[in-house]
Amino acid sequence: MKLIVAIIRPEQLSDVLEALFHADVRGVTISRVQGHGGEIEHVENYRGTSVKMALAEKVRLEIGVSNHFVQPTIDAILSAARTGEVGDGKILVLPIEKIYRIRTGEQDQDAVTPVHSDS
Amino acid sequence: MKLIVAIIRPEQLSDVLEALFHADVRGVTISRVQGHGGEIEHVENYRGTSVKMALAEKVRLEIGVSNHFVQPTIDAILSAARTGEVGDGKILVLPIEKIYRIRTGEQDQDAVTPVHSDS
Amino acid sequence: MKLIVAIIRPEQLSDVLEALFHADVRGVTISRVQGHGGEIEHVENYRGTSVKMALAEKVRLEIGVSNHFVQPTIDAILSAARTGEVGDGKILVLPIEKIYRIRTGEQDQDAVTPVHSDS
Amino acid sequence: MNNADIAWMLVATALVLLMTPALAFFYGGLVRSKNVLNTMMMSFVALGPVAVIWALLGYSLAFAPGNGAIGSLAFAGLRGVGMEAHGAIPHLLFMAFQGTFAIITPALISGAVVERMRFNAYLAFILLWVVGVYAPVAHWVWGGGFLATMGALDFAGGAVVHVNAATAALVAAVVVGPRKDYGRHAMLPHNVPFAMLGAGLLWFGWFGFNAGSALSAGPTAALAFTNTLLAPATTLAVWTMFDLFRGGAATAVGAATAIVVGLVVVTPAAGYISPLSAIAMGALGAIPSYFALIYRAKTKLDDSLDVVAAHGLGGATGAILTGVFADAAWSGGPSGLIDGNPGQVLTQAASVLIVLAYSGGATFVILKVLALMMPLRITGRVEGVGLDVTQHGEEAYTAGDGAILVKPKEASIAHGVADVVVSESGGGL
Amino acid sequence: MNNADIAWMLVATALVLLMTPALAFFYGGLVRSKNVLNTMMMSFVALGPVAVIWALLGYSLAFAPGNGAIGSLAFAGLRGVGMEAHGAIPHLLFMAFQGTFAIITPALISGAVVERMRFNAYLAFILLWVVGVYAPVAHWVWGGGFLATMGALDFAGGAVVHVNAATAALVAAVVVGPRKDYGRHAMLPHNVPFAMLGAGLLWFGWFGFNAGSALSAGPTAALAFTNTLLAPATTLAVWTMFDLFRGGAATAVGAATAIVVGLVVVTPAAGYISPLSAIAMGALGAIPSYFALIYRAKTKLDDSLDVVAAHGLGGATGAILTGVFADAAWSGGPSGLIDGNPGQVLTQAASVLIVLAYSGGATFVILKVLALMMPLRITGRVEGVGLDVTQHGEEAYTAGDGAILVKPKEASIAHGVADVVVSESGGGL
Amino acid sequence: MNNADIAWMLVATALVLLMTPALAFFYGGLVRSKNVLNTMMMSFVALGPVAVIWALLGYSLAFAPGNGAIGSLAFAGLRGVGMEAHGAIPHLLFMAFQGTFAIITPALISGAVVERMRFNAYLAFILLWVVGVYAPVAHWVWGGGFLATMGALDFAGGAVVHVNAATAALVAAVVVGPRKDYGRHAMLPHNVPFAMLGAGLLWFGWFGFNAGSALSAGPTAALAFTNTLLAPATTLAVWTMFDLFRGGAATAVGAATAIVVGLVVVTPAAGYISPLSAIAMGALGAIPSYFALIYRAKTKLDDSLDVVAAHGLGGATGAILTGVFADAAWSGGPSGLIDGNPGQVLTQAASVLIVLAYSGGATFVILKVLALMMPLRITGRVEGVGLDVTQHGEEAYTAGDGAILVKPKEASIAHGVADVVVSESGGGL
Ligand SMILES: Nc1ncnc2c1ncn2[C@@H]1O[C@H](COP(=O)(O)OP(=O)(O)O)[C@@H](O)[C@H]1O
Ligand SMILES: Nc1ncnc2c1ncn2[C@@H]1O[C@H](COP(=O)(O)OP(=O)(O)O)[C@@H](O)[C@H]1O
Ligand SMILES: Nc1ncnc2c1ncn2[C@@H]1O[C@H](COP(=O)(O)OP(=O)(O)O)[C@@H](O)[C@H]1O
Repeated sequence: MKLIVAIIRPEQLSDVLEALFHADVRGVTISRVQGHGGEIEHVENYRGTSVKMALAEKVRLEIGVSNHFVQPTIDAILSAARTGEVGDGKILVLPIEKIYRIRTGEQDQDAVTPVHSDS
Repeated sequence: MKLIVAIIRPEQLSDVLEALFHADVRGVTISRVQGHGGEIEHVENYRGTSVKMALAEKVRLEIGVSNHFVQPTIDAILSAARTGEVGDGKILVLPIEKIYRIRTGEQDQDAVTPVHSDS
Repeated sequence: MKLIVAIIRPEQLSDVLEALFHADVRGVTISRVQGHGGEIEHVENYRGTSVKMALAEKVRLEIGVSNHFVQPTIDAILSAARTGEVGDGKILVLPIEKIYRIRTGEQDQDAVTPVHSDS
Repeated sequence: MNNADIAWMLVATALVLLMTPALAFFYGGLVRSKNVLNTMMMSFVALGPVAVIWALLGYSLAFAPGNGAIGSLAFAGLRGVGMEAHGAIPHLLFMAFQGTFAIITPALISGAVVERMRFNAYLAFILLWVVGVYAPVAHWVWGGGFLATMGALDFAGGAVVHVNAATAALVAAVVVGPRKDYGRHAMLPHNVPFAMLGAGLLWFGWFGFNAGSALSAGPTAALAFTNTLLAPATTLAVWTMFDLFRGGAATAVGAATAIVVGLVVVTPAAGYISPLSAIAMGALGAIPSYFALIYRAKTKLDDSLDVVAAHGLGGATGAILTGVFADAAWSGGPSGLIDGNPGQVLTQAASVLIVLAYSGGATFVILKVLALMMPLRITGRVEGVGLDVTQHGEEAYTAGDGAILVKPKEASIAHGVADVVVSESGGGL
Repeated sequence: MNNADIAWMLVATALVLLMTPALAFFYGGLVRSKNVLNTMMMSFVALGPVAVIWALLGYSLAFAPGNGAIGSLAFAGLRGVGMEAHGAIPHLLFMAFQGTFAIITPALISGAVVERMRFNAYLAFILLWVVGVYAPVAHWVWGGGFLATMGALDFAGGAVVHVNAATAALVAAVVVGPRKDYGRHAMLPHNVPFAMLGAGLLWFGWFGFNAGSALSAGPTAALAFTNTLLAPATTLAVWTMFDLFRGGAATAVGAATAIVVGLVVVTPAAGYISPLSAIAMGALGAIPSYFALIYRAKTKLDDSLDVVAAHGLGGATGAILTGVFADAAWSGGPSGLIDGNPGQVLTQAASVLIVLAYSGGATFVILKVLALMMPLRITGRVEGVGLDVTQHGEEAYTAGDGAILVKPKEASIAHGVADVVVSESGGGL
Repeated sequence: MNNADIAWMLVATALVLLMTPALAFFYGGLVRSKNVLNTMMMSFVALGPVAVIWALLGYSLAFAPGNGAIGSLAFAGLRGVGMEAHGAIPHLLFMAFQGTFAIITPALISGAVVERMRFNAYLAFILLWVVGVYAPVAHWVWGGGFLATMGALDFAGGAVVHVNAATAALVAAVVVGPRKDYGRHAMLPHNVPFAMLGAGLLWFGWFGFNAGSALSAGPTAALAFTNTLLAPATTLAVWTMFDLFRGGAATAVGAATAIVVGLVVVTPAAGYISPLSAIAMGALGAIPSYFALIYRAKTKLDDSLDVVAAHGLGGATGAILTGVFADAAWSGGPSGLIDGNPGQVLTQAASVLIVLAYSGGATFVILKVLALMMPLRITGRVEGVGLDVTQHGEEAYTAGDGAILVKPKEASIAHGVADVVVSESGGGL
């Protein structure tokens, strides 16, 4: 079980979600974050004050997957999130020791296997 | 030392916090996130445009605990966050290598042992 | 490769960012979170309703670094984020198994080595 | 009929119309973000269907010649409502001015049932209410009905508007029941500046409400206007003092509330009392509402935005104090207790009780009959998700990214899904 | 000249001025948060440069004595625009009132090109447009031009303002082209309450727009006012019904839109028709816009905030229905179809077509000429980042922490960077 | 006394009242989100206690017959302020109109001390200030005091309101001291649309401020009105040009600021100058404020929201240019430099200096005396947490979930805690 954390551009989110769904990844948690990397920093002006915006808007995806899903997930993100310009983001892979599905208490593998639901 | 990451429904947050406090967990960091799982997707309409809201509001809890606290913490979350309907969320357990308390520089075990404060 | 997660006070963010930049850490992702710890809880009043604000505003930093950067990064955060009062936050160090740069697909070490950009 | 009075009444009518969007912000800022559109729509919808039914039917029941209890159908469908003079202004302008009152009064009720009432049931309710409750009560006081004959004073609607709406709010809060987490979880305002915007615009609009009720731009309008400045200012000052003495902090939500309470209190008296009495009324009027607000939150009554404490108590206090402070030297007419006419206080109290009894009873009947036909409230699960998504199919604040467009080609399928979700919400959530 | 009419026209002018900030919120709430300041600035900037050029030049072209096609330079630089009477009010107040119309009309166009047009190009465009398109069209109808001679009725600007702006919007949307993700990704409103605030303030201001167009505070103003209350109320009621019957949910964005559509529809007719006809027009006027909005979203036309469906169709419907419902018994003048003058409908249709043709052609020419001198739109990458940062160098909502102050000593260097970034955006992003 | 003038002054008074909530948004949008309620309350509280003390005392000191320096107590407690004519309107309406000026003037000062002044100290300060500084200065110019005798022209308050408030702001910023992170960290506006809303509503309300200062609805009101449209429009146009030429980007914060500056500049001149001069003044008036804003941010003076640059420089420029442009042909009275009366410029400059000297000195004394009794500012730690939580015990924007309700049974304990926290803040944070 791995936790895949990806930092991407907000404008790529829709594409990445679609790519993930095509790769059969059904569970993902996202958050709005700000990032600093090699991007050009914008200078903004508020009345007489100039500020360098060191942080750019990003989206963070967090996906818990079983081991054989790791590579497809990463490939899906890599291809859908890439624009080729500085600031495309990073993917981190972390080890997970245990995973629970709150609704049922199921653990690990079972916890991330999508159940049938009528949507 | 483990990092427990839980994704729950926002409306369960108060209950989960209370359950954690009863289980003597005093330190927790939360963030507002959005999740996609097996939930029914809402279709929203904005003038002529229909959109499927693939993402539902969730809350993410992050709790660094020493090993003997792991199970009580998980149990507290599992029971307080469960509604039994699809979308209750997940709990992930990750290994932590080191933990510091910024205020004092204390490490590991000491860093997460609550200090006496007058609240 | 490690993932350093730090929870700090929002008002220390600028100082911490500066300290990180001085320590040559160029990549960081931050998010606005709320935390509960030993802080005094504020009681707020909305008309007749009193509520205890169990959660205080915090900022969460997430920094993927190669091993020899771990200690400098931690030292930078510890010194810039400390005010000495309860609520300064925590630093967690987690193991990373793999890291990718989305723009290029580079992995691990290469993925976090800053590229030259003209900012 | 003259252009000066027309000019003022044009403005006054526009000002009162603005109060309904203002109310939408006052209320909308105080609920949780997942319910803000629903809450605002509860006010906005009064600007549509309610206004139309009022123009076509309600106005006639309230103001066409009739008996002591109700008007007639003489003005139904706006027949006979034309350019001819009605006092100093054209009849149709009078109708428009009254229309803005009929719009905001039912909207006031919504504060008691936000965050759990089904939107369709609410809409049906206020349509019935404006015809069945507001129109007759307006007739009693302003249409030549029996309260007018009795000598009850209500310059701009302390009883007709505020006591009336607040009583309906009380009944509705009880019939619809509390929110599932009421008294268990904290439910906090999601945007206090919106509530302050609402309060600011309400005050601005209320000058039209009160000074417009003079129906001309003469000295009485100036008096009503000045009192509408001084009374809420005093309520705000007293409220701030209470806040500082009790807990040490003057709150913004409190300030917004104080302004509304002060405006409610002076409404029935505005054109009848001296400016100094307006200051007194603003100060006295703060007391019942201030403590009722604190007390109410400890009870089981989930009058979510405190319509009863603010409009009910404020309106009743104002109506009764009108009987105390009314002053012939200023009003050019009615006198109150201080001016040597103690009986007026009783008349005022009676008028409040009569409105209370009728509004309470009729509201109860309307809601119970509606409940036979459709569920009045959403289910608990939907309360968790919020009413914006489930009742209106939209969200107030979207991050923009991550929603998936339903393409034209998929539209039919998607529409299927939409139908499922929405019919679920249209059905019995 | 008398103080009563002056009093009303002072207020009416202030009300119309408020409509431009109101429009900024109506539009600003409907775009994504990264573009809200740019969208709002597209309206606000009309309050500055456009107002000045109008006062110095446009007003004269529209209202100074001239021929059937255009005024003259007699009033240029405000020469001869003074305290003397112009009808019931001083000439300069008439100029100010007209100025507020000239401000909002170009701002309306922006709804079709938000989220991708370069700000400088937009500014140049509306400056040319207000002089080259708005001024002559206003002259044709209100300045004694050939449409007035033809007998076309346009009480407050159905053709002059709404058809005119919407035609320009259509052309601009086509010339500038769709947003890069249009039809591919969902682009949702970031703050629906802002859109509702805009709609509420627009309604409030529109009373000045329509009832102010009577240019005095007489019964005609009262009629126009009442119709401006009843028509949008009816449109909102009908719209809500459509929503409920179609999908089961009345949306807040829909309600805000319905209010604007109803206001547009009644604009050309406000002082010419009976209140009952206003209700009819409000109801009928809902239909084309309602369905056009749904249809447009499925097309390739990225008229982002539906200026064409709301203002174009609403304005045209209103203009033509004015020819149906105009009633000499109420207007004291022109009659329409129902009142026995069927030819008026054709006159109305002709006036709409003429405005449409001229506005469309002239707008196209202006944009194409501008495109030779500067890029009209930003590049795709900048669309992703958003126009607030790239076109205005600021953000609407900042978390506050994490921005690094450019210290005075570093100012020169920072300025260097700023110049790079900004000149990039000033250049050809 | 006539209904036309009353009608206009009713509206004008309502418009000026609206400016204080508008200011709350203008200021509130420019601070960080943790301080928005505190900032807004600094304006809102003026609507309560300040209004009351003005009605009971300040008005009399300013406008009751007295000597050259100060009025008398003849009107204290509103004695003798009744329905009788005061010019064209009832005396009490004049009092109400003046009251709205007395409310907003102290609120203006708050912009210099936001984000660190203790709320209680601020409240005490403005109460003393409105009586001790505003009332006499108003008397000097408008109450028949010595500046009036000297022939100083101040149509609607360039010196009385803007120079006066800005001088107090300057002194207060110095005495209270800068925010702890001033000049070290960036402190950015949290909601620029709120600032734009404020600017839009301020402009709208300012028509009442300036054209209402004619005190009747005659041609002078129309002139003042038109100038209040043209001057800020020109300032906005010039400001936008400066922005474009300097950095390449027209900012929204800049646009909102420009509107306010233009309004301030034309305030003293509104009814005295030709519309063309208003355009000239709007253009000239932009210059000092524009560059002062840029310069100030590089100094140690933490006049946080630039009251001095916008209101002080704008007011002084306006006052002096009034002496240049005043034109008997338009004003029907006073002439300025261009009209052949060069001495007026000196009179104007003198009046600015006198107000500056008195306001500066008296403000300094008030603040120093208050500082002996209570700390004027919060401590550094509290600055970090924000003033909303610590001074008002509430938050502007809550996510809603995660707050824990203090149950009635625990109320006593919780109250204990509250007392600790709040008394801490009430004490010396
Ligand atoms: N070492 C890191 N740890 C955490 N997040 C990072 C790190 N490096 C970059 N990021 C995130 O990725 C985003 C893009 O990174 P950047 O280095 O600019 O792009 P690129 O990978 O294209 O060179 C940053 O804004 C930040 O959010
Ligand atoms: N594999 C996953 N990785 C990360 N987050 C997940 C994953 N699966 C689900 N989630 C989170 O949990 C939430 C609920 O998941 P879902 O699968 O719908 O519920 P259930 O566990 O009841 O079947 C999602 O909205 C998402 O935020
Ligand atoms: N065990 C924990 N897991 C995750 N976050 C924690 C933990 N303990 C504290 N935090 C975070 O750190 C913040 C400060 O912690 P606290 O214990 O109050 O401070 P201190 O370390 O100074 O005693 C909290 O608000 C919370 O966000």
